[in-house]
Amino acid sequence: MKPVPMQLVTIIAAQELEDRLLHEIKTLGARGYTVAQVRGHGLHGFRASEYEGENVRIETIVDGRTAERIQQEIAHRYFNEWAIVLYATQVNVLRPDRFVSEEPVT
Amino acid sequence: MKPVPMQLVTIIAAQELEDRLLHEIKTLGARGYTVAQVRGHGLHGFRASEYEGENVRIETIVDGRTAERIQQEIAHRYFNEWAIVLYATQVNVLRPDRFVSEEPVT
Amino acid sequence: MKPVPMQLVTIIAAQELEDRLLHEIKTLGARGYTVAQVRGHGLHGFRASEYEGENVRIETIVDGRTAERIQQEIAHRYFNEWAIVLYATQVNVLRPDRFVSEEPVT
Amino acid sequence: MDYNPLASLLSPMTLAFLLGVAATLVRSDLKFPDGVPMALTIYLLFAIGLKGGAKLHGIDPADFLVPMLAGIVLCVLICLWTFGILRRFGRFGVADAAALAGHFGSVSAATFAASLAFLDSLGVPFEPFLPALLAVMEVPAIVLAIYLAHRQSEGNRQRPFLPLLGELLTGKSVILLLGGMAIGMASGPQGFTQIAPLFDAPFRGFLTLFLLEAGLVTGRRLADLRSAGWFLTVFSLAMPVLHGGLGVLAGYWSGLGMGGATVLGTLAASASYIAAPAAMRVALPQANPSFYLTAALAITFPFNVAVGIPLYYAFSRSLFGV
Amino acid sequence: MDYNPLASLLSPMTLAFLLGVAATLVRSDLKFPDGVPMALTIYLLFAIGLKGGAKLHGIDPADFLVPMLAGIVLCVLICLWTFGILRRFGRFGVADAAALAGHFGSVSAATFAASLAFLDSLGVPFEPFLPALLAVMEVPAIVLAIYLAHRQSEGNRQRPFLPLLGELLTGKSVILLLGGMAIGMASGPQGFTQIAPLFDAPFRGFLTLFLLEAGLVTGRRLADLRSAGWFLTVFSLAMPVLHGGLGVLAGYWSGLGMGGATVLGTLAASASYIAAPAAMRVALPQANPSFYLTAALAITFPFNVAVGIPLYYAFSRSLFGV
Amino acid sequence: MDYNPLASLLSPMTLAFLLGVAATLVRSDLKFPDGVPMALTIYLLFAIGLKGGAKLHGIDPADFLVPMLAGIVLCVLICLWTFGILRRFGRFGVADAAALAGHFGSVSAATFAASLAFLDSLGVPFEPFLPALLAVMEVPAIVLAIYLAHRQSEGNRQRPFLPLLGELLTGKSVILLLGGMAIGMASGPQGFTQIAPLFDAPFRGFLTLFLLEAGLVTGRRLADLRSAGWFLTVFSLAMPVLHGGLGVLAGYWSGLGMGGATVLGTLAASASYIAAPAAMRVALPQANPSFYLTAALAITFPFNVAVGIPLYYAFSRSLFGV
Ligand SMILES: Nc1ncnc2c1ncn2[C@@H]1O[C@H](COP(=O)(O)O)[C@@H](O)[C@H]1O
Ligand SMILES: Nc1ncnc2c1ncn2[C@@H]1O[C@H](COP(=O)(O)O)[C@@H](O)[C@H]1O
Ligand SMILES: Nc1ncnc2c1ncn2[C@@H]1O[C@H](COP(=O)(O)O)[C@@H](O)[C@H]1O
Ligand code: NA
Ligand code: NA
Ligand code: NA
Repeated sequence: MKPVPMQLVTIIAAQELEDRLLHEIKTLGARGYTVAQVRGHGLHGFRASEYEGENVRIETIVDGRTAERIQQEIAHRYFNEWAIVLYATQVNVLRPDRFVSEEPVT
Repeated sequence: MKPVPMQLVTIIAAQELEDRLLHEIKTLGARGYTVAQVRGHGLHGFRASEYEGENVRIETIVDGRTAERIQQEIAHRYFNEWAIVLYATQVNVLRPDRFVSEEPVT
Repeated sequence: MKPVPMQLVTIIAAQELEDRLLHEIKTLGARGYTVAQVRGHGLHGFRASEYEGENVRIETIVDGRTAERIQQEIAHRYFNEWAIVLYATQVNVLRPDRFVSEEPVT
Repeated sequence: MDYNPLASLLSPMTLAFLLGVAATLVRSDLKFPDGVPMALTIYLLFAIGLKGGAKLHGIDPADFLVPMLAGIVLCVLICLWTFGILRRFGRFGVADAAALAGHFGSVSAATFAASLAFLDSLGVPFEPFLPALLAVMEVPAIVLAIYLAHRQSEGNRQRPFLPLLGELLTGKSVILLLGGMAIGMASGPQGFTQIAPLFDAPFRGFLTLFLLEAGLVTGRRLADLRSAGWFLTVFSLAMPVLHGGLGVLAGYWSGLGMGGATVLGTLAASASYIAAPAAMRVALPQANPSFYLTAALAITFPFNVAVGIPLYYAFSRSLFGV
Repeated sequence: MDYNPLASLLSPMTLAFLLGVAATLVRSDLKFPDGVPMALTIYLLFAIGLKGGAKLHGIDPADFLVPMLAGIVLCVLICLWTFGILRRFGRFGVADAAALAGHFGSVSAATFAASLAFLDSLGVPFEPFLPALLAVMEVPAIVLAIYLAHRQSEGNRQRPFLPLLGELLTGKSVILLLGGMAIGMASGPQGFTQIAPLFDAPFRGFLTLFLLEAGLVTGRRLADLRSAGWFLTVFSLAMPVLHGGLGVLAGYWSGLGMGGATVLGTLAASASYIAAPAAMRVALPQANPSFYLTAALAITFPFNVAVGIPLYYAFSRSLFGV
Repeated sequence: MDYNPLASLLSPMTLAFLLGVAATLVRSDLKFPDGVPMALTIYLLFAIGLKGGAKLHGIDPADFLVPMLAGIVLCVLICLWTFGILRRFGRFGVADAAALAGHFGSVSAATFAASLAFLDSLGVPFEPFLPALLAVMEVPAIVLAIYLAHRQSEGNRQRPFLPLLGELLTGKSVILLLGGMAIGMASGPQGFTQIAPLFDAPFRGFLTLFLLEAGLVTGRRLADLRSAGWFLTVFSLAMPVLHGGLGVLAGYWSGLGMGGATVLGTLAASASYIAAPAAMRVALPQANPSFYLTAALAITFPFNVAVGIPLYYAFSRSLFGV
């Protein structure tokens, strides 16, 4: 098998947003994701206890076009109000088709 | 010190596979690894509770050749039956020799 | 919005170092960070229980110059004595200015 | 009945809280593992509900309708005037003032538990339905505060209001308190006996652990006091005294006993630091958490536990002429 | 002895489970922190073992040899016929049918604990060695099911069978149950007294918390009922009744008392949802977890706790002519 | 008083530890969730402190000044001679020898708790201030060991010494033990009664769980025994016997009773495996954790729990002429 480049989109956000964000990325074409519990600090202060709320890191491997759509949509809908950090990394995977979105780009 | 490119191989798999996968990557030349508890969703459904089992994310920084060997071996032995996601990212490290496999490529 | 390349610096280290390392990277210009609890194995043996101590993975997105400064400083101050792994990855972000260091390079 | 106000300060609960604060101040590495604070919260809320429910068996609902109404009205009023004061005199922005008003109008389960433990240790009886009071007084002010913020902001990206209300009414504290009460009521005193060795006897021990952890968090927050400013500091000490007095009066008028009036005073004086922060994070993300967390957790909460509760109790005693 | 079947439905245990389901259905954010469910599982298994072991002191092994054999035979038979039924009538693939058969042939510790709590609350006595029954009935059907799947699949990548058996026999439930019994037996009633304030008195309280959490997970699984299909739904309700009846009979014939027979019926009727899913994930990764988790956790488990146990008890009563 | 040394081996505590070791050896998947071991540690330390403090009420400080001094002197001496022996005869490097000396000179709270449980089960009385002994004997040897390593190493990157001392004196075990004692003392026996159902009655049950987990970790460490070498193995078995004997003598001379002397012996014989490893990781990162963890956790700890405590007790009995 030969490695093929894909995009790994990472979202760091308040745990309260988890369900909504997962719903968004699924709708936008992600076929899987991985979630980890993290704490953090940023422009909106600390998020490191039960009272302050914690963060989640959501990672999804998608094709380039879906990555772009996810980034634009999340930015559009959440950046103004929410403490969200979002970035994309190029990674190499062996079975590209398991990550490619099934839906047509609309 | 000058940054040198290395490969970061990431494996996301069922927690039950952890011991076996760590053994594999050590045998294949990895000299260290980092493991985090994660939950996830993919082609094999949810993995997000005690009953469904959780996932682990295993990360190991290795030289390019070892990275390829790890990817090929894991793909060969696990892809058919198991819920595994595997990818490689290029990263820059300062002390490359601490990551380079000691064993000759066989 | 257009994605702009930034550096994601990742530090894996003993949990006992967390406070000091966070202080360092903030002083060096990082404007935010994300921390996750991990376990690991490397040249200094296992770190996977309460007695052995656990590791943390600290991630911070910064501009290239700050990334270099962080890498050099941490290497200089910690590499000799401590079990630390440090690497940088190129990532694409949408709002670059939120990550760019405010302080002048001294 | 001989009453020594110092005894409250010297209860293991209060002292554990102070130990937590002290540990942070001397930079101890003492830290509860992730998940333990939440597990303790779940235990406390569920235990409060179960115990209250088990005692409700055979009580006339009419008995607690009036106190409940009184409690809700109080919450609404507190929310309105704290919002006004913070806007006008504190010069806070709409979002920050609303978030703070929601916290002070809502209630704190840990403070409630501390007041029950306080009365228990003095042997003062209180009504079994007080947990229901805790449950119904949690949500109204939060909803009102969010509404106030939304009305006054011209933002076009407001979240629709109804789903938000749904989220609040199904929040974990409401579910655990009301669910626990329903279970306690349905299974009766006999059912509760089966689970009392976990939910009754060790309750104060768990509360002690919870307060130790709350002390650790409070200690970290104390550093933010400066950024909170002197206005918010004074506000967070003075308002509880006012609200506590009003709460005791409301309890007296609505037919509660001396113990119940003390608890209603405590509830009115308390500021939520579990349900309200969670709600504000979602509904008013633009509000600065430093303000409401520092006020509710680092000032009002310890004040109530150490000074407030004995104060409201003393007032209640004099009101009831004991 | 007056027996009211409704009392079981109204026990705090059952109600906590329902509260959990309800909380998920109204989309509450109530969620136990990571690690807490596993910690509760460890506690329950270890406590069951310790308590059983402490009571074994001075009991003739011959007394429980026959019930144990009966239990194992029952598990094997259940596994075989459920596999056949699911293959032939349910049209399930080999892996899915085998995984399901392993779950129904194995046993559920939580259901077992609920049946003991049920009998306790009625004051019905039962044999002290029942936890050993729970332990020995867990593994056989799982092993058999995996063997069935391996035999019928032509895959060349099968995992060798022996290490798998080793993994099962050293699984955490077997270790905690048998290890707990050994400790309880070796240290005797006197040793158990020292630890009873943790492992005996609050047991039902912890079980209540465990069931609350199980309810939360079940609620999430209910959405999968549709994908499970009507066949599996009916199957998961009907088979427990059949197995429960057979288990009570087997208990009767093998010399157990009315309480013990009820428990053996419960064990037979129950479907494993801790040991079996863990084993199937490793041994039959190609089986769809949605089927077995939904069947065991979302259908059979609540059915047994709410309806099944009282049913098997009623049957046992009539059999023993009480 | 009839004393059977086997009873200690057959206590639920010891047996749970052995079960943990056995579970690892048979490669069981039994594992406590992250955070639970730390939660148990916090509970044990705080409970020890609270209970001791509550009993201190009305005790003359002069009574425990001499035993405390004796304890500290013992710790310092143990640290010095173990360092010498490990350097000269064991041929260990400076950092490794110092780290090990710090572990053996410090004390283990779990071993201490096991010795109290042991005495309790025999009905042997002991002094209420023993937890204070545990607290003051923890830090001195660790500090001394770090000082020894720093003095003998020519490294230029040494961490300044004072902040390090601060970190040690505010470590979680010191805070919980001394803080717990202060709370117990201030709130008195009456305050302790309120929280005893959590911090007193179930103490041995929680200790049993803690030891089960310690057994799991020990089992994993046993594989490292080979790399530790025979010298360290013999050392970790022989030194406790010597230190235990000296501790009992020191207790006798400093005015403790038979129970107290047994506990001082146990403390001297024990090797820290919570505070010391944490300190050494930070202060002596160049020392190999395999040495100190294997010695303290996998050899000395189980030896003391199973064999050492009864031995020191027997010695104390003969010394006191019982
Ligand atoms: N520069 C950064 N690098 C890594 N993570 C960050 C950074 N800035 C913010 N974060 C994470 O994103 C969350 C929200 O960021 P903020 O909106 O800046 O408060 C923080 O709590 C951190 O977990
Ligand atoms: N596209 C994806 N991006 C990130 N993580 C994934 C993705 N697909 C699957 N995963 C992770 O890999 C695990 C197994 O994947 P699967 O075999 O697709 O069920 C899932 O539980 C996720 O944690
Ligand atoms: N090659 C590697 N890849 C990923 N993580 C590593 C690697 N080597 C070490 N680590 C992590 O860094 C920590 C310290 O490394 P070390 O100094 O090699 O013991 C380990 O406990 C691991 O968590
Ligand atoms: Na209030
Ligand atoms: Na069964
Ligand atoms: Na010692």
